[in-house]
Amino acid sequence: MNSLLLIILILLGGAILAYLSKRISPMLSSIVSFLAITSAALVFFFLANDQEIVKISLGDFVLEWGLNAYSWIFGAMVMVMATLASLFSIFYMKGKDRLGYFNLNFDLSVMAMMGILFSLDWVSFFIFWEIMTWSSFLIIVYNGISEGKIGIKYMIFSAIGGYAMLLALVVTRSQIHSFLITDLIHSFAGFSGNMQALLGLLFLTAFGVKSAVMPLHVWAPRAYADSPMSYTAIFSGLLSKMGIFGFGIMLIAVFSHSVDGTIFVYREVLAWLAAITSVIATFYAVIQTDAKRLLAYSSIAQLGYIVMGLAIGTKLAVMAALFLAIMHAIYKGTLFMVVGAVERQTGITDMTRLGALIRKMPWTFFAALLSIIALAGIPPLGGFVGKWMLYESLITSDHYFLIILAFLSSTAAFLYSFRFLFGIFLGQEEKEFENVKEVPFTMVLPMLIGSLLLVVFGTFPGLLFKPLASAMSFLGMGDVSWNMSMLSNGWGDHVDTLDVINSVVIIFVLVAIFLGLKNRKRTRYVSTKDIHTSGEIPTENENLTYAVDFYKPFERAIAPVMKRKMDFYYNKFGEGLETFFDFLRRVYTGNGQTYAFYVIVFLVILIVFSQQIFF
Amino acid sequence: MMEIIKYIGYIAIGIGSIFLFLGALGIYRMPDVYNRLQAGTKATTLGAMSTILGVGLVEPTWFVKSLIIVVFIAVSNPLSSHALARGAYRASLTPFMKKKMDAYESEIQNEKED
Amino acid sequence: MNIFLIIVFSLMLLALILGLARFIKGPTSADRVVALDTMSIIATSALALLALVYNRYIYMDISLVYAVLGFIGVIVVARYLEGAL
Amino acid sequence: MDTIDYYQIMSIGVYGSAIGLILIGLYAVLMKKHLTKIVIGLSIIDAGINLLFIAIGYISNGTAPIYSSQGIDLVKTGTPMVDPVPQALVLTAIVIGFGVTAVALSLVIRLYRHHNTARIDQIKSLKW
Amino acid sequence: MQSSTITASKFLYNWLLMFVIWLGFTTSLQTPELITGAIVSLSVVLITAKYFSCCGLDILLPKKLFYIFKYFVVFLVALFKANFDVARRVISPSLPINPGIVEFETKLTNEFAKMVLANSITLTPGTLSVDLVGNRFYIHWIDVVSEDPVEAQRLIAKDFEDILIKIFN
Amino acid sequence: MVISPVHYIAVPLLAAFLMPLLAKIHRELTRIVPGLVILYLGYVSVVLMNQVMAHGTIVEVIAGWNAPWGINLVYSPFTGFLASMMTAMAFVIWLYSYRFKKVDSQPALKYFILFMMLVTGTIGIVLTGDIFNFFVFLEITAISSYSLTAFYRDRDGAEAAFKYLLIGSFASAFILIAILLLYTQVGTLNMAQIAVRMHDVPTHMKITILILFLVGLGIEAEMFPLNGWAPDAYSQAPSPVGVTFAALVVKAGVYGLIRIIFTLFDVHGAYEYLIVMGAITLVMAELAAIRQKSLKRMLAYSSIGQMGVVMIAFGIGTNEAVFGAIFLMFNHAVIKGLLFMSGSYLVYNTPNKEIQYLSGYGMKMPLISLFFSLGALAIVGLPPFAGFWSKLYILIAAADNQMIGLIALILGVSIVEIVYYFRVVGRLYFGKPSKGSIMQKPTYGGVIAMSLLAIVILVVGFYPDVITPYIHNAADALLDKAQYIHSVLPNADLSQIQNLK
Amino acid sequence: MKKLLIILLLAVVGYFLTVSMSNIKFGANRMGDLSQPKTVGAFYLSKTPGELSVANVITAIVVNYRGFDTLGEVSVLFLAATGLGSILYKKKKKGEHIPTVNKPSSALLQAGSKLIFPAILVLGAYVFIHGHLTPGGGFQGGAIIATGFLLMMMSYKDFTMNHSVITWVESLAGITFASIGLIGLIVDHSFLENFLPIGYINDLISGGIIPLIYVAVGFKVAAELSGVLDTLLSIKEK
Ligand code: NA
Ligand code: NA
Repeated sequence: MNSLLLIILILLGGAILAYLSKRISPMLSSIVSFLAITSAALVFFFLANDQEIVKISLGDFVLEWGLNAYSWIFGAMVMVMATLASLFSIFYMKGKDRLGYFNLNFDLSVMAMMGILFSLDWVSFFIFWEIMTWSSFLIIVYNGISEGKIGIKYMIFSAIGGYAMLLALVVTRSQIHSFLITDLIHSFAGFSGNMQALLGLLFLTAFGVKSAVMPLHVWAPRAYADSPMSYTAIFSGLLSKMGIFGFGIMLIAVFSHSVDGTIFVYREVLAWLAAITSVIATFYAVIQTDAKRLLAYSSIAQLGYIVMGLAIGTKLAVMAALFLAIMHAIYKGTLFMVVGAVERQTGITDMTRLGALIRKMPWTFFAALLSIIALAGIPPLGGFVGKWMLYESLITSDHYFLIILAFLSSTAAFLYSFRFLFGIFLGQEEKEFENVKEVPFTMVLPMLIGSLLLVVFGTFPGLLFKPLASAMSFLGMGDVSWNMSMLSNGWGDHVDTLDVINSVVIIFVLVAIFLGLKNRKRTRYVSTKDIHTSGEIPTENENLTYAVDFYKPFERAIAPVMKRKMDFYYNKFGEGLETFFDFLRRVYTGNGQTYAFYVIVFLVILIVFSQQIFF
Repeated sequence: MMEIIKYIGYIAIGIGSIFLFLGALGIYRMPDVYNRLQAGTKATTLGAMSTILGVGLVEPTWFVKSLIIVVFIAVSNPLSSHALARGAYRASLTPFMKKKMDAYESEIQNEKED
Repeated sequence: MNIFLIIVFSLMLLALILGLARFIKGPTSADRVVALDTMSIIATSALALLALVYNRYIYMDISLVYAVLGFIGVIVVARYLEGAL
Repeated sequence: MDTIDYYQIMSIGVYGSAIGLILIGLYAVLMKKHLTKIVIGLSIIDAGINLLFIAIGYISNGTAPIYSSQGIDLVKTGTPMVDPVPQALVLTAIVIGFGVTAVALSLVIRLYRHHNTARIDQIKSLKW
Repeated sequence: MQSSTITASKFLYNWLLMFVIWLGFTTSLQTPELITGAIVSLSVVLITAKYFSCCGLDILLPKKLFYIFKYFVVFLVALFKANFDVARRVISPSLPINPGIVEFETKLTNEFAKMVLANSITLTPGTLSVDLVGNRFYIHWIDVVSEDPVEAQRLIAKDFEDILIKIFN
Repeated sequence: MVISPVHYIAVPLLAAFLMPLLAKIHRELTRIVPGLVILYLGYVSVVLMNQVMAHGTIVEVIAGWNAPWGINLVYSPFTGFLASMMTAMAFVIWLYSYRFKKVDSQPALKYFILFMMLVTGTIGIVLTGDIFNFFVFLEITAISSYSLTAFYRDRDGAEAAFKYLLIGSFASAFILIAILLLYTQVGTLNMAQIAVRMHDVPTHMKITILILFLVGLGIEAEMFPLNGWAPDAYSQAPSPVGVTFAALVVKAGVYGLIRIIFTLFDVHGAYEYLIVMGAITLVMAELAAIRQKSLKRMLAYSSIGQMGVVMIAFGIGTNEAVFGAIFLMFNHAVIKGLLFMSGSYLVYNTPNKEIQYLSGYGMKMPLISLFFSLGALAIVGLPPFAGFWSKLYILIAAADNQMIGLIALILGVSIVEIVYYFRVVGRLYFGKPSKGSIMQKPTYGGVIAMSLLAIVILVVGFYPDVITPYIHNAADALLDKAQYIHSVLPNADLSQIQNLK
Repeated sequence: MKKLLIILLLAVVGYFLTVSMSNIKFGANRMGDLSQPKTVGAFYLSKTPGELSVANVITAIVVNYRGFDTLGEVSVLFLAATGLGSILYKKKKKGEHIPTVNKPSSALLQAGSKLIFPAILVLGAYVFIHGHLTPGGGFQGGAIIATGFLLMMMSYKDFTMNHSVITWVESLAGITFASIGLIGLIVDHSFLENFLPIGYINDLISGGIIPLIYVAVGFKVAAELSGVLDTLLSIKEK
């Protein structure tokens, strides 16, 4: 059997089995889900190859699936992280309600992502795209946090994106009478300027939503934060990358065939939007007190980088973006698992209440530490390499102002990274968490594997550069040399013992420092809430704990920027629309006579204007 | 003979139409509903009977049927007038009277009290 | 013959018009029904006469049915006036 | 009488009263507030349409489309018969109209009992 | 309504009457028509027997037929009188009327007899039957001559009543 | 007796007349017999559809009088498809309402008679080849609809029914006048012959008649602004009847509209008219739907909106578009059926049938909630469910006709649709269920009915080819006017006949 | 203001209808040549006496050429009766009788009704049995019979329609109609096809199945209309 089809069927079957097996045991459901994803991953890594083509004739369409260097990279990323997340999920979700429902949608969204990556034609692409959307919607509403109507917001934006894509697809088809992605790539240059502009705008909107580019990002923070963490690990880490995947195809493969000005403008605008997104999202991340939200905003910021790289579109920038995308999937996946672990053990994710879990959950802390380092872009872990390459590409493509923005957000990222680590794992111990224990092994393992991957790819980025290079050549960026970055010259793909030792030493030094920090205060429990213990009467504005108002001065500084969220305008717009709708529906007065009156008015209108209407 | 019957028929039709007209005139001119009924019923009954019988006389093969209609009218028309008069009275339409002579009023009162 | 029929029909038409006038004038619903009753009798006669004019025996049936329906209609309204319905 | 005027006048009279009935019915349905009057309005519209049907089937000097043995033999004398189709259709239309009216009246009764009013503008619990 | 007991005589009379009515409608003596008519009139009589049973076959006795004829003549005379009376009142501009409602008792017992009487009264000069309660007739009289019931009965109904008693006995 | 299209009408009518007697034998028979009848019609559908797919249109002559002298039924791939679809839906609805009014046998008898006649009426509308017979079936449909709408007395059913009747009577009146005028012009009532003779009708007369038809049938097809009655009727009727309205009645109305435009008339502009009115209907209905508090009203407005899309698609008028439109009619019948059926159970015991009380029902009524969610996903056209394909076809057809604005409109409105459907779905799985409200346990028939519909949604979604061949033939049959005329009147002169689109 | 607007609208509608009708000449023969029928009207007029032996062409159309419509029409009445019953349905206690009128009528009217009622029934029967010969037919005859019952309901407070009988009559009549149609389908391969000998025009027994159907229709209509009237009249609340 064709392995691509097999992967999809395994995941689909796993989803259905997981749903059904919940009746036997909820745990079994999660295990089935995990096993399905794992076996799909095994098939993907050991059987799938780019020679395989699936052709399914459906309706009057032929669905074509295949694998190529570009989609392989993303596929590998999805399979690895999904496996980890679903392993993590087994215990994380233990004891929760409606696990069948959860696992069904979990596996379906993984299936959908693989489907998107396999799709060679737009119909399959769209089908899987939408399956991904609704399955993730169903998980967002799973936790049932209803204020803010986040599920609906997500669905609206997804629909805007999805329908922009659908419109683009049918318009494309009417032009070239084909739904094949390669046909679009090859014939795009032949389209009229207006058509190119229209299609470009539609596709960018479609992918912009999923990758949370401003102003289409407002759904993301809450959606990421409100889903179960084992899912957010792939939601933020992987689903958003499907937008990146699409951007890659459009910005690189399709647009590069166009010489028209509009498309160029789109790229610039998109780069700017992405940069601004990353700055603002970073600022938001800094002021969050909830770990989930912090990570959620951080994700948006990171996606901004990635999109920026793709929008700039030089070889180096694209390489950087794709590299960052993979790194982001791993460390953000790991970090959400970390938060999930903390939430599982303590029941909260509020950083002002958490603290000093380092001793209770050392492995979790370890994973968090490595991921945060990678996130913050501190060498030697993967994040650094990506960022460096991005700056380099910005400089070489003369986007000086963008560099400032990127640097600004990059710097600010240190702030929230530190806050995350400190707020959860360091600081004063609290009585409340006295009995907190480390999470079980099946939860620790995926986090550790995630951090290990970060170490490996950070140390040997070349392991990724090679496949990335071939992926880029698939997109039409020929002869990409994987070592074009000044960094990659030194950080090659060959394993250098010295490098390994260097990295390991640095990591252990860091660990030692923090362990020392932790041990210092091991005997004293001071509640962060109890302000009377010091014996002095504090003034009103004085906080005795670091965790509250962690970055108060910073918040004050950025207040003007943050005052009005984009959300606010959307909500206002939405309210306005609803009021308008409400006004319109008053035509249905409830009085039957009025309806009869409408009929006569309509008849009279037809009578009077029949000459215009029917000739 | 046949001719004579035919002419009798036409005469009957003529008389009938005159009485129909008079009946309608009565309906129009009489002061209240009871007097209208008085005038209307008598004249229209005779008028209709005469006209229709006349038709039966002009076309002798139709005579039986015209007779049936005439009988029906003779039975039904006074009956309907009676029902209308009774209904009108009970719908509290007091008859026009120069001086009060109403034996029916007390009967209605009695009925209501029961 | 022709002139005779014209006169007869004119009389009936006039009668109908008078009935209609009473029907419109009222003033009570009883008056209107009385007018209706009269008009239906006139129409019954007119139908019989039409049968003669068109020389179609079948129209006599219509006249008969019309008489029946007119009668029952008036009875219903009379009972309604009485408050029996 | 001259043929031209006679049928002209007849057409104005017959068509006019049919259309008039339709318009009166429409007016009642659109303006009268009482449910029963509205139902009556609907019946008047029906009556107008039925009259119109009969009118369009009429043929000058035509007679009823019944081959009767009593009376004259129509096929031989060549007296034209009116178009029988509209008459057949009108029969159906009348029966249907009756059915609708019956249902309408029963609804009026239900509404009156439920709302204690038969004013259409006061019966609108279902709206927007 | 009380359902009246039906005798064979009444039944046959009813059937005959209905059959005659049928013949009047069909005015045909073809065999299928006659058979159908017999069946139809029989069915109708069966359905309506419990309501309608005015008379028996004895009404066809020559004596009764004579009284019926006599009644018919009296009635026709009264009818013509009534109509000239109406004509006079309608055409006369001064409309000499003095209306009122009077009552009187009837000796008739048969309900159909009473109905025939009432109809006759309605069709005779100046009177209109308004109601019949028990044995008391209430008559709208266009020109009230007497309010005394006995006198009213004599003036309005006597002629008819006398013949009707003979028919319906 | 050979299977023929007239069975669709004669058998249910015979059964309907028989049912009052059967009720005297055993009261359960009043419920079972309609099911058996519909099942038999299902068998008839299978036989005839096979015949039609193999040999083309079947023309069934009534009373032995060939067209145009008598009435005939035309069982073409198009009408046959619709009739079969209606039969199938009728069977599902019957299953759903099997336990209906369990206690009292009198209402059950009346309900099932009315229901069966409603089904017969709609199928008759689709099958008949005679314009006046069309009107008769329209009235059968209408009168049974009015009665069924007012079936429950603890609701505002009578109010809804009266409005329906009021507007429905307008529709009848206009259609009747149109038929009258048409008859004077062509001297026939046979639709095929009307189509042949339409060429000789003066244009102004043609348009006059068309206008009357458009208004009358627009009411039946729930076109804005003629559809004020619809949401009331949908929401107040017993839920199986609501399903019948969505799945059968409005389909028959739309069928009438397009039969008039596609076959009878050859007037330019009628197609554009359909598009414009469809678009207005779509927008107004969906905007009203989003503001509804009552679930059933929301579903009703949504139904109207979908009919708007169907009209748009028919208005585009190309083979692909018509294909999409018929596909959407099918999908809408199935999906809206599922939504109505599951939605009715959800709101069964809530005050005023309002959405706001549905919090947490996903836990209390997991199966019903799942059905509703599936329906919601499918109706907004999300893949891989049935609704997606029809939407895709319609959009492709629109794109091929350079109607990008129209596509944007449809998709924009779809977002509105997503909002209100997913609001409900979200609420079902949101939050704490309120204590104490009694859940209505679905009947076995109901569960089977909903499961059948869910299976159809999934099967057609995953493998649309099970249905597309039929729809392709249906679209071809609708568009081929000459073929229609030829099959009814083999000797007709087709030289003047042209398909406008 | 609203009144003015509506009058204006109706003026447009009226103008529209008038203009449309002005194109249709009153009294003109649109049927064309009867010997070469192009329109259905002409076809029916020319074929009915010979091919169906039915004197009343309208009846031939209603019961035969367009008998399918009539089946629908009968269904409409049946539906109206059923619908009315369901809309006004009220659970009756056993043996409970709701009178059709509140007050008794006068003894005169009662006597008169007794006299006229049987005659009306005969008339109704005559009308529907001779539907193919005279103007009239099942609907008309049925309606006349129903008015007979209406007269009785008006006259007597305790006149009851036996609903069981009504049900039997309307069901059997309906079944007869549909079955005659189906027999045609079986015998002659066309629903409602005339499978009986047509006889001679103007005989009572002529026209094949046409009078049979019309008799069935007559019974059905009589039963249904009487039932409807009874239902509408006995909805009084105490
Ligand atoms: Na009278
Ligand atoms: Na007198």
